Amino acid sequence: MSLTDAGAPERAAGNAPSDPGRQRRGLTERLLAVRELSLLIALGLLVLVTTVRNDRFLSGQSVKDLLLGCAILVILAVGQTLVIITRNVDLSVGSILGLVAFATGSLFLSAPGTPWPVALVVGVALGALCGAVNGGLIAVARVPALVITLGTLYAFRGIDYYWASGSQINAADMPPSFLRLGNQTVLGVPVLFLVALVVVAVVGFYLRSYRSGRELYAIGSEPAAARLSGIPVGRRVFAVFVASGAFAGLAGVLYAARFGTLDAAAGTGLELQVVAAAVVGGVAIFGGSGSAYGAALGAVLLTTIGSSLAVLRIDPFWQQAVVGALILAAIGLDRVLALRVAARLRGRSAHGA
Amino acid sequence: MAHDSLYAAPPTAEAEPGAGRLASLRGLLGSWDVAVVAALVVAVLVASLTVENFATGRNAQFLLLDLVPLALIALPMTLIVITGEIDLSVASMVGLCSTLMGQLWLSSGLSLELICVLVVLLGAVLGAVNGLFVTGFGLPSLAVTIGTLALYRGLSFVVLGDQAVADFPADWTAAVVRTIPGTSIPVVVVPLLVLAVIFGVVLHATAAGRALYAIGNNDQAATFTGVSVARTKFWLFVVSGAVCGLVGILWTLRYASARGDNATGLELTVVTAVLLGGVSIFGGRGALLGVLAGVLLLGVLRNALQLADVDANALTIVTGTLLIASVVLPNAVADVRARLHRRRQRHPAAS
Amino acid sequence: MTADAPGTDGAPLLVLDGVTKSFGAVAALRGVHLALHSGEAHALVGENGAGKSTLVKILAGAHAPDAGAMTLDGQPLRLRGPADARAAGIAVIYQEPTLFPDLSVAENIFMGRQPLRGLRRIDTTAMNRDAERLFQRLGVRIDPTRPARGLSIADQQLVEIAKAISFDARVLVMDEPTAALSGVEVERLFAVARSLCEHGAAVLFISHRFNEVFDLCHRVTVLRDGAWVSSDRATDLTVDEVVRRMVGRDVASLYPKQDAELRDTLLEVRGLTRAGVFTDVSFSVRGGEIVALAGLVGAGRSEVARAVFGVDRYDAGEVLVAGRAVPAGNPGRAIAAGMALVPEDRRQQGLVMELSVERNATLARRRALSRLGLLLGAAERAEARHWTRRLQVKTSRLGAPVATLSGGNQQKVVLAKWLATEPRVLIIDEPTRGIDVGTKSEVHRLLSELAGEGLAILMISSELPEVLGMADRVLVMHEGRLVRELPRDEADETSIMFAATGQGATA
Amino acid sequence: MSAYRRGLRVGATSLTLAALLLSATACGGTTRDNSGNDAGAGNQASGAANPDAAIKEGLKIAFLPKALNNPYFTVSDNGGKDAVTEIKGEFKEVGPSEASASSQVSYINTLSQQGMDVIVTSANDPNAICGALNQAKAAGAKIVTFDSDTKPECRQIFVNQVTAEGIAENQVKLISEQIGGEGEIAILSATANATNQNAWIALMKDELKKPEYSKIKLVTVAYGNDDDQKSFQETQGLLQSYPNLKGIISPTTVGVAAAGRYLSGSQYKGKVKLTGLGTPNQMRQYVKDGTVDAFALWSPADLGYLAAYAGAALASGQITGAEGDKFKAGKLGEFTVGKDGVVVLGPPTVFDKNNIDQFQF
Repeated sequence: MSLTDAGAPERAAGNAPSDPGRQRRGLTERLLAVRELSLLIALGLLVLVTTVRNDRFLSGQSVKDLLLGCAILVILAVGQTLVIITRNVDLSVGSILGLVAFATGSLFLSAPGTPWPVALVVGVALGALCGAVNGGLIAVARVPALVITLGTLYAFRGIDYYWASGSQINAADMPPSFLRLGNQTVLGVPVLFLVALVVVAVVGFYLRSYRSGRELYAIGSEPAAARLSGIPVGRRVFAVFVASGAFAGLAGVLYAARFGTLDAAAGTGLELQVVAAAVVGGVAIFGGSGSAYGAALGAVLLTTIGSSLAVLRIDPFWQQAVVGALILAAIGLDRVLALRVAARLRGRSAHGA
Repeated sequence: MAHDSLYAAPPTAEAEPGAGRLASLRGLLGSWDVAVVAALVVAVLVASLTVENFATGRNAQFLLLDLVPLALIALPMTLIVITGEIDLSVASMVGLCSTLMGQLWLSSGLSLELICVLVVLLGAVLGAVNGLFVTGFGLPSLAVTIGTLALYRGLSFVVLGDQAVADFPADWTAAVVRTIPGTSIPVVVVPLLVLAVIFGVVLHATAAGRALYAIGNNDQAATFTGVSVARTKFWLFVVSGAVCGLVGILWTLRYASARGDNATGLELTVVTAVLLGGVSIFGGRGALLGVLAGVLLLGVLRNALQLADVDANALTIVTGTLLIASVVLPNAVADVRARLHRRRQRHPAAS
Repeated sequence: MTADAPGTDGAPLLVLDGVTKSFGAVAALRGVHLALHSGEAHALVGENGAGKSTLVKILAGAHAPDAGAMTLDGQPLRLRGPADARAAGIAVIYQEPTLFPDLSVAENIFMGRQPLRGLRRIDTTAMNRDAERLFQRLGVRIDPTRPARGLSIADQQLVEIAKAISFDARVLVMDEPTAALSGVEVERLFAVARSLCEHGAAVLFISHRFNEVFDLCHRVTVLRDGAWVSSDRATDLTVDEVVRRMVGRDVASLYPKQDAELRDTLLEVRGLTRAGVFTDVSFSVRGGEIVALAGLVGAGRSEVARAVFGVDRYDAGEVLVAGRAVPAGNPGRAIAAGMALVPEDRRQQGLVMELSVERNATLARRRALSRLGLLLGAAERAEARHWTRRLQVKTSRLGAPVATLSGGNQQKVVLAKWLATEPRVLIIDEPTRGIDVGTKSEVHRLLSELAGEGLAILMISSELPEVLGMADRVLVMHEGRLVRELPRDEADETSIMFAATGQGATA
Repeated sequence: MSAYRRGLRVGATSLTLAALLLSATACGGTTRDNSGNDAGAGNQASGAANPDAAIKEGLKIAFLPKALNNPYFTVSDNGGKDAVTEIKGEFKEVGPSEASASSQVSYINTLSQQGMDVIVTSANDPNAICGALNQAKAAGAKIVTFDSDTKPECRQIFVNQVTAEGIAENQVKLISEQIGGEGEIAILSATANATNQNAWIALMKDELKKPEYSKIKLVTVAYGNDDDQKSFQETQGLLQSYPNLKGIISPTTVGVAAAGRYLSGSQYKGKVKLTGLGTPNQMRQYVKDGTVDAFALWSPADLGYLAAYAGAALASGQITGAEGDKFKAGKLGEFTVGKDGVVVLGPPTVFDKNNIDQFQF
């Protein structure tokens, strides 16, 4: 313990002054809000710069494309947020998405009359099942989630490949009502984006306002303390992986609706973008902090960068490098900020908390 | 130091000072490398008997050629994992080194010898970036190397776009696939063996090797014993980068093609081989011989399955499953043993 | 202040009967009995390593006992986890705070029990208000909305206390909660504890500060080496009697420091400062001398030792061994200069538990034992055999993992590791924490012998009898400063505790 | 674990490993000559063709596509399978999960190890698999490439879907008709180093220089990396960057489908014309909803079919791969080997809403 009772003398004097800067909003929440705000600013700047170079970037069609483009990543990033908050990581989401997308197509192929809500339920359930495999293995083996999900990344993808064995499912194989889901707009806003918004709102609300949601933060913040506090750590972590799988499943179904053309490679390599989105969105890779809103903003930012690169006619090969650099910058920045904040808070504590 | 336990086992496993559990775990893992070698022997025997064309010199040559990059990267990876870290960016470093080699060859006019030296140095620099983030900023290597996995792969596409550079001198490209006269062992196995011996000696018979195990088991105790944990880890990442530079050269020459997607996904195979070879993902345990056996086992399995016309997609599943199994099995077995052990302790009369 | 123990005649609230727990080869608890009555404050005392913390963990549901039974209100009590303990109304304040650094103070207090409003949502406003009230009750001001990260240890402890009293526990277990608190805070804490008792709760209080024990508690249970020794009314006991029972024999005979010829100054520390941790620490230790560094937990003693040895950096000052400056922040150089540090936490800092006795014993000597860079197995074994024999380490074989050894033997391995480096300066932090009495005296004899051979020994110890028995001089730290230096004949429990608690602080 | 037992174990382990290596060596002594140093170039016209030789039965013909999970190759490989069944050979399809040259090498090695008579492959990299192909050739296999060629000296025959000129002509004509002969157009290609794509694009540029196309301006070439999402985004980027864009040519099946999907869901549907090379199944929807007027493609199944026959003809000694060799390819009729051992399948088929329902691939 390098923390010591540096604050003792002041308190011993017994005249600890009240925190002057306190407002209605909690300090903890305010720290988070700063991150979300800076993301919004970055996003704004990016859009501005791109628009200056090409004013069509902000046309209705283009905004619609952007919203459509980020919806799936947003859903995945929100699912990933749940996992990362508990100090774990789920690398298998891209493969789960691919598997579920193909399963959805196959379902329509083998039972053409299937109403799309059924497909949705089946897809989410299959995703949740994959998540349960992850969660179960992690619980049994007590091995870093990264290793397990790296393994299932390949295993799920392999199953997908094996199943598809080179076949492709085309838009014509799926009912138009389902495909409309992928392109339809309500008041100019794509349905897909609305779904993503609902997911963000629900998870954001859950994480903030429910006991079990707060327990996820507790687990990621200090697993040992979480156990001592009677939090069912194993069960929560398992549930989180199931949820992440279910969201990947949802994303998979939506992927099928949006892209129409499905082969077994759908979603390959997506996991990096998802992790990047969450981390850029302020979900600390050490667990314990971050919000669904931030992760969603991170996903929007990443998608916008991708579109901007295309619009600015920058070599698309830069995109992956940018993703990598953003991950590094985000975790590095988080670290520096965390140290700063800790130092400042220690100062506050020493000068009368 | 909260992040130290990032992705590590849930605290019960470490907080519980279950010496019995540790002992049985040790007993199991002590024999793990033996088990891997046994599995290797069985795999080779079964494959030789049942798979047509497996037990031929030509096949051995192909097998070894495919395995050399894997084995080379596995050497520093073993050391890194033993210290409790991981380097997931290895394949991307190979890719970036390969494209840079191509770009230099294409446009710099330097001699190939010089380029090779530069590429190895460049690999070391890439590794140093990893090392800096991990030790300088105190970030978990998992997160850092996932970032550099994307970054380096992205940069390797930036360097050459989707172009490939292929006009390397034929005598160089031929040299890489040549076999030792009179045998079907590729000559590239020689540098691999030399490096393996060096890594093996460093790990198992030097002060530095002892320090690696100490770091992986308990970095605090290592610090208190005068081991410079950060510096050691930093240099390991540098070495890993340099070896990846070397592999980048070999890869480029073997396929006579420098391209951005070279060695994509190799990190999974390397990590699988290392874990399969009995190195504990939590650090502190493992031996180089086991890892080499793990590399061979993986290669033999893949090669034999390929020869037996097993679908490539099934191979993907096999690799993923092997990775999971090699981390789940030791823990599961240790768990069962510990449970039995506790039961024995609780009811001494019963036993 | 000591009240009559209320309700001790009635049926006890919580009973532990024959509770046994061992970790590997180490028996932490052996058939311990304990009865807590409603409305009483019960002290649990014992030396470090006597099994108090293990008992606490069992009550908290964090460890399951190997054998023995617990009853609550006469009903059998089985705790499958901390959640069960909580449900049963047992609240625990741990020695080391277990907070979630990323969450707000209020959430830390109410984790899992947050006040709810419609749709089972957390009512943040109510939660913050409730936390505010708890702090008022404790008489402290901590912003409930700030994150727990960055709280001082004392504030963290206060949050823990607020957490424990927030759910009106029937049994409140406090494991050395006062170590980092100031006098005012301790008084407030005791007021809260007393009011809990008045409302029918039972308080189990663990402390090394006897004045606090006798101030608060009605009854005192003594543990020694994992076994129950006695349970008596506090009014029937004296401090001397308690100490005697804790130690198991007379204090004087325990610590046989032989007089040794004092030689040249070997370790000199000048103006060592690490911002916010310790300030301007200067002292010297001569060959043949044992200097004890005393003080309360959190006074900065171990931190000074770590900085001197180079594990931590320091902001100002210098460290000299035999007159030559030792570079800062580099344990390797410190070792080369002839320093050795036996750290306070054997498991975390002293040993690599999964490596063998041999490997641990030779770890610090690994460079010296290599020939042309290669480590020779035979040399290692010979070295390890030599030192384990000299220290009489009891182990079946040198290849056994140290985790399988008992605490005392583990400590011997740590000592062997450092003695093998043939140091001139030995810094030893809590030399006998958690080891059995027999080994304790062996360690003490060894230290005395080493001093006789001319080593300069700096010993940090929280056990006053050990300090008094072993040290030629006693340095007392309080809140990061050296406040008192006492020669052997002036040092006694009162004078040390007086200085350590910062009363009449003059150097 | 005592140190001695430990030592013993290490010793035993090393011995086993050494034994394994040695046994590999011992087996290998016999095949030393096969290390692949003989240049492939000489093979091309070695021996004389015997045009009358019958196609042998029981030929072992293996298809190695760029990747197993590419639907296009699934269709061509099935065409190959039909051909192999017709000639009573043994058909086999193997390949990596993901398109990479290095894993293709490993499969080529395996195939040559299995003693295949013919290896039909589509190269992920024109150079990377050359060494392995030469070794396989030296081991007695005949090498046919299709769809994507390697360096000519590494194979005997390349079955080209169409001539590059044919594609360029066809694509420029299609787009010109659709946009009314004037306006800005862009090309959405696969990857920047795809040999065939680049050859076509260069020829399209030449074609556009013809007087009848003088009012058409090619503004840019974008690369969708043969990745659906990337192609989708690139299409989006094209339309934003070039507001006056009239048409897009996407001579790749992945790109044209992605571009079609983007256009059909956007305001540009029907206004910005799209043509390219696509499969009828993927494009059917966009043709029917008016996004796409017409596009073209050869039959991938026929391509595989022809490649299989070319391989069988090589293995049976009917042809050697020299210019002027002739062979019969079942239902497709007779083909002549052109310069550099290239066999051309034929002109592409143009699909529009009148005929698209007749095609299922």
